[in-house]
Amino acid sequence: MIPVYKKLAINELANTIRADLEIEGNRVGLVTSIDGNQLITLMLNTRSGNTVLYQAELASDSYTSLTTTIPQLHWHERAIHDLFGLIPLGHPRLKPAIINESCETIFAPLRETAKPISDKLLATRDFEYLHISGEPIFELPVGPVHAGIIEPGHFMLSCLGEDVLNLEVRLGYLHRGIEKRITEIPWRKARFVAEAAASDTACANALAHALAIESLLAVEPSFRSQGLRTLALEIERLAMHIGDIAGMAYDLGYLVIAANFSRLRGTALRLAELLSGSRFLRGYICPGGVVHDPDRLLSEIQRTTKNLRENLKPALDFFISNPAVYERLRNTGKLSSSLASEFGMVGVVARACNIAYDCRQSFAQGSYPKNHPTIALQQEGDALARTLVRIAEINSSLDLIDTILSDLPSGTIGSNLPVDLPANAIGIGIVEAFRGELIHLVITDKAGSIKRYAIKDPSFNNWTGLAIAMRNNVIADFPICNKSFALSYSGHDL
Amino acid sequence: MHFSAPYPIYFGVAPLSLFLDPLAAIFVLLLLTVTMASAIFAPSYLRHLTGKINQSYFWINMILFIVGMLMVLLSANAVTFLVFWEIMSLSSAALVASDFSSHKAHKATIIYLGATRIATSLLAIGFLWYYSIFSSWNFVDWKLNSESLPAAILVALGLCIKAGIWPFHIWLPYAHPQAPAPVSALMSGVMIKVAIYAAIRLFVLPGSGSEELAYLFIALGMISALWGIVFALIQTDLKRLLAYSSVENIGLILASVGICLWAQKTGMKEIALISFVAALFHSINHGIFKSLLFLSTGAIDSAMHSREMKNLGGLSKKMPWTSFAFLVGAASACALPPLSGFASKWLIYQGFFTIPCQWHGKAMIGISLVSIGLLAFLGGLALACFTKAFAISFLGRPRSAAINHAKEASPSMLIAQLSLTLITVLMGLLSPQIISFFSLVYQSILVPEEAAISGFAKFVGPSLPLLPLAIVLTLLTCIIYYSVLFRKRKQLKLSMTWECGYGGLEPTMQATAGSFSHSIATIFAPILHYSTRFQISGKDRRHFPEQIQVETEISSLLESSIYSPIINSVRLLSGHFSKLQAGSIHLYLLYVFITLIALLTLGAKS
Amino acid sequence: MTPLEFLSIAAAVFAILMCGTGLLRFNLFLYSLQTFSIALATIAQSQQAKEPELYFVAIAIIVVKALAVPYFLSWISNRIDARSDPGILIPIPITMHAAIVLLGISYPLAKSLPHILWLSDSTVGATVAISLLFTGTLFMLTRRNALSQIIGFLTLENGIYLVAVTCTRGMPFIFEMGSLLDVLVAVMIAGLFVFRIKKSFEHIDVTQLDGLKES
Amino acid sequence: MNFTEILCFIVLFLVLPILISGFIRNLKARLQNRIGSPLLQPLYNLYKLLQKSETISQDASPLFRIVPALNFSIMLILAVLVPWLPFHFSLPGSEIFLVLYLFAAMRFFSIIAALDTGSPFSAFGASREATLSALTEPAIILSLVALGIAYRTSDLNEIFSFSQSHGLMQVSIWLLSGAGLFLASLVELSRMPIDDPTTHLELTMVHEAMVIENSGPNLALIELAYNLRLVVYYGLSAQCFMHALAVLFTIDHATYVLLSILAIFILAFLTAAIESFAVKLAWRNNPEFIAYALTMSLLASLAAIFQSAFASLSLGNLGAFL
Repeated sequence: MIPVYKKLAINELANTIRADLEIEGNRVGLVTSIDGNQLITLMLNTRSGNTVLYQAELASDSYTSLTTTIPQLHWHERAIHDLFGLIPLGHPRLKPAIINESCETIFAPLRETAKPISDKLLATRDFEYLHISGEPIFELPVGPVHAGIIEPGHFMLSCLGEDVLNLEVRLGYLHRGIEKRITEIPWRKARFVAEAAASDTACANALAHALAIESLLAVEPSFRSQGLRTLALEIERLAMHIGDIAGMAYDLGYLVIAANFSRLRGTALRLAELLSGSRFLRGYICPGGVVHDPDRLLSEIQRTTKNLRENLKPALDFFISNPAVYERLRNTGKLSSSLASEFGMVGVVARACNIAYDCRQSFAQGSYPKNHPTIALQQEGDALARTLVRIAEINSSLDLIDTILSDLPSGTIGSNLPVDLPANAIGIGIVEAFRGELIHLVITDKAGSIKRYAIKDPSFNNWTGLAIAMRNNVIADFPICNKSFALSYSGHDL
Repeated sequence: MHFSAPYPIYFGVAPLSLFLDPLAAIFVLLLLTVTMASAIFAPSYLRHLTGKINQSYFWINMILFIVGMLMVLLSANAVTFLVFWEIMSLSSAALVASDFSSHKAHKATIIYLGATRIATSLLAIGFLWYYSIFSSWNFVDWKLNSESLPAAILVALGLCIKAGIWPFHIWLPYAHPQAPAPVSALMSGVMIKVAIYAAIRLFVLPGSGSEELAYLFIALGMISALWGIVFALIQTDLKRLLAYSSVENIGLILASVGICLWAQKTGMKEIALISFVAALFHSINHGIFKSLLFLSTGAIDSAMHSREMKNLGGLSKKMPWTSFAFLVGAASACALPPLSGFASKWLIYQGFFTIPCQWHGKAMIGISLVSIGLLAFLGGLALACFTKAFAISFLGRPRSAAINHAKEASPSMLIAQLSLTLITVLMGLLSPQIISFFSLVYQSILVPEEAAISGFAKFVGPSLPLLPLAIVLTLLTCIIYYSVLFRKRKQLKLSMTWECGYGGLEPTMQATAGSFSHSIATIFAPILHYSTRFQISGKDRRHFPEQIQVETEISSLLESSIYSPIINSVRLLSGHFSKLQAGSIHLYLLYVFITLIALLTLGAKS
Repeated sequence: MTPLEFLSIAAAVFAILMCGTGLLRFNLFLYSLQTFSIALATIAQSQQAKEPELYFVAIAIIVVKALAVPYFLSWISNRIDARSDPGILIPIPITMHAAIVLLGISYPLAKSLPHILWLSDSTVGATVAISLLFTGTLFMLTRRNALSQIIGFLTLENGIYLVAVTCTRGMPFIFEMGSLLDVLVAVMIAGLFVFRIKKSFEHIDVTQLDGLKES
Repeated sequence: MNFTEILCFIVLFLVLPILISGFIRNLKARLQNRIGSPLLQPLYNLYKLLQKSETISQDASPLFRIVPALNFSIMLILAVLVPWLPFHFSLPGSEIFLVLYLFAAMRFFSIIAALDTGSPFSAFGASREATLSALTEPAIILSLVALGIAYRTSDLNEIFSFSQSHGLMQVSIWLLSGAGLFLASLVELSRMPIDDPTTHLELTMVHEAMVIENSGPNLALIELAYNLRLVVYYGLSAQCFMHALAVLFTIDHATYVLLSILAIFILAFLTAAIESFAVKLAWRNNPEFIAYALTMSLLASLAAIFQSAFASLSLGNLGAFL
């Protein structure tokens, strides 16, 4: 979709965003810069599905931090600091976020090369922890390399005995320069880079990319390909949620269930393979449609779904009806609804805190306008609520897959795209990935090539939530909290 | 071994009379051992306190204190006892106050003085009562029967205050840490045992036993033990930790005395013997290992000028011998075989265990079962407490820069510590012999049936093969160490502690004393009044706190809800009384007059 | 010790274990085991006392109290989404230890009972019966969930039944069956009440029912 | 004790520790539909660890390397003293309190060794171990004391020989003690539902967190001592259950030995099942689980007292009791 574009003075920006946030349904999608000379802010309206893009030019390398009045922007500003070398003055937590501090000086990869970094930015990039003072406090560093097969991220837990008082999340080990790379390659190849932003979210990333490009080109994909895209997205959601539940069961020590869910995740991935030829749906969705029509295999997909549903139901029942599971998860990693909305949580985490935000409804595309699922809401905001939301979404995804399969429109799967992108245009793709709201933003320059490609992964919002939810839990609950958030490292670090 | 020597020196009503029986001899031996160690230790220890305390003041009081204790142990009648008891109490109070400059020392001295005053007055009343019943000041004439029971209870309470039994232990954690280390060693090691000695002499030696006193002792003893160890566990000051641990041990000893009294009353000869020996043996053991621990702490103090665990850490590399001595002391305090602490704890267990086995006494069976469970729990807590004390102070990485300059204690300090260490180890290894010796003591004083003694000896010998165990253990360890680990010493790589790739852990990234005991402390939060206080500051405290300050607080339930109200009301009352003292001669004459009339009327009546 | 006594001790143990957890389903499972052992004890008694109709009572107990009632209650707990009981007054583990102490106390109590039919070997049975009464009451006292109250009540009822079986030679058959029916009806009604309470108050916490006294 | 028995003991002593831990691992895998590692995998692991070189922390004191050897030797002595197999060495010192304090000594040294390196992980492992063991200790002592009261001796060898049998009450004492010991041993051995030995998450562990700094032969000794501790605990509870069985039925010795070994395997099976089907408890709920162990042992002691009461009834001093 194409956002409404508005220019603002930098000193008005904070007030405008705040005023917008007062209005029901408005939320901040993304705050970033194009080349270090301006701030752009994408505002979303979850009710009407409208989007607004504010652009405010910057006179210098520093600006008054927006975080002081709008807490949820703190992570965005840290990212801007890393990528563009801009300094938000008065930011309470200015430290590396996306690019690890081991890059000792700011190299600001997305900055306009002509513009040098002023000397004062070349300060050390030491990651200053929030030190908690007091004799009994001890600090527990965990990671960045973990004992399991997970991505790198470092956590610093400040503890009093078993109680965690503060958790600092230190990321940026996986920065690969995806946003930069996309601007350097021909736009037709960009989809391969875009979907590599987070490999477990490959389909959602590819879809968001496709939507952004299509909105630039004003192309509408065929109904059949839209159906197939939704199918792919739901299969991804299904597989990943099952995988997360398996991980949760494993962390609970519920090994039999964990093994069972891991097996079922394999079945769900087989659905993906049948649909696209890739178990992780890579390379399937492209701007203009999808690459491959699984025509003959649809009945096979239907059969596998039925099979999966039959196997899944008893396992899910067995898992959640166990009172010990219930008790273990309840009140673990609780995130209050007010803090969740103040920090702009998205996806499963938000819905577990009773925030009814699901891009499948708010920014419906593909088959969603016709048959979008009801939003799975929970009140409590604890690990149990998040697990229940996941389970509800597994069920709704299964239903959705069945519905789509039963009346998939016929037709072609791709459409011809123009050769060039339009000049000075802005396109956005918003997709509900399995973790939550995923935004791809494309801005082209006057030659029609991509000038700035911004990706906002759902984890980007939710990492703060994990840090808050860990407070006043015990150390041994950390794995469960972490798993209930199921955040992506690579999606965040880009 | 009986030795009695009355002297024609009178304290008003009774002569100075001393005697030495095997029981007193054992305690005198303990006193002399600890005195010796303290005396060797003190000169170089006092060097680090130069300017803070006056040497001659210290030594004079020290000698008075030791002589006081010695004479208390030797006194044969109540008056002699009371006189030297006072000398012992006052000189030890003076020693607590030896650091004139410290405000803490003042407070500690005041509290300690208050406690000893009350203890002495209770003792005095009790002794007078005894005298009115038996019309003799001699301890040997005093029996324990229903008539003398109230007096006995008064005396027992007085002794409990001195011994630091719950709920009168309040003075102990103030006074012991404030005194210089050799004095703490004597106070904790010997002085509180003097009270136990008196309890044994007055209540056990008459031989008749008493159920009431027994229940009182067992209840107070077990509560003190639990209370003491829980408080010890959460202390961060080493000396306070040790002081509270003394409360635990003295509680166990008192409980054993209680069992002995009960068994004497109900005629369970064997149990009486076991628990008597247990009380005696544990008194001696605790005297030795607690003095050892206090002296080692003194060595740390003189090297580091701090006893706070947050400033210590990694000392074992700087002070290997001191740390070895402390380790042995700590292991003995945890009752690890084959050290002396185990042997006496084992006897305490046996005392309780034999009761349900003999199937005698309804309530006592329940009590002993609960006590065994409690003892096990206490054992676990003591383990947590002393592993914390040792590991946080001596192991890990230094928590403050001062540690890099720390030096091993001077040779004389080491000799003192190591000799006590040696005694602890030897007493453990030779425990069957020592135990049978102590049972002979009981026999020589009380003459129980031969059967009990021989049964007891048979039962201890094979059950406590500590010497062979130690030998086998040492051999096995050496063999395994040599064959598995030592051979590979060339391949040994030294590296940083796992630090998540950050290049050096900060001192805060290791166990802290507060964190180590936090889990247990939260379990006992109701009695400890354990709470965590947060102070969060910053412009946007809700979202981005800038500073978080955390403190844990404990306030003893006793102090906050019983003692302070009493002290406050006393203070209030004394405020009112002070009005009586107006300074006017006429008013005083009026008082004299009223008193005169009152006395005359009373005299006329009788 | 006779099998009757062994089984009744098992019942007491299951009842005490029931006090140690707040998980309703586990409570129900233990209650079911407890009732099951009581039913088996009844069978043992019927053999000992040569009263064959006790067989039927035992079978009825198994069907109704050991199977149907727990199943019904667990169905309700699933329906109203009540899975555990946080407890009130004292920590849950302590309740269990208190129940053991009460079991210890019930022994002298049972000995001092005026014996209706004094059989030297049924002291244990009477002890267990009294301890079941204690345990049931303790359970009701220390729980806040309405379903726990029902379980506690049922335990208490088991205690009364066990008194009847061990201290007398069993009540007449028809009374047994009648009381069994009563229990069933009581549980059904209580279950329905729990439903209603949940519907009107959104919780089934009995500690908060004192708010009712206003109206 | 004759030559065959000594031979049997030595063989079982060498084989069972490895076999049982291998069995539990394999069974857990099978319960999850995996093939699992071979039964002798723990042996291969030990071999591998013994071949490896060792890395230790530069902050560690000499204690750190002595402790594994010391603990292993204590464990060897314990394995001889504790009657965990149906063969009895009539050695002196097999005594309830001595044995339990030897276990405590192992714990003391392992906590100290864990804190020695100054690693934050072993620190909280040690703190957890200290807390849990303080809570479990009463349960273990009381279950053994219950047996001691029943047989009026604190000598384990005497308790576990077949001296008397008094019908069903005896059975309940043995069963309850066995159950108490087994539950407590799950805590002591840091197994589910207190601690999850299979998890990769260093934050939730107790035992594994404590030994996180150990490596090579050093770790091999710790593992071996752990395996031995496992079979000793399981063997002891299995013996309790077997004695209950022996009260009910007359069993000849050879069958009894076989059944005892089978019982250990059944307990191992139970552990594997618990570890597959149970959910690890939240830290704050651990006392609830330990309370069950304590309950079992308290009930056992109560039963022992009842039994003594009956014994004294038959002796005719009912008056003394009431």
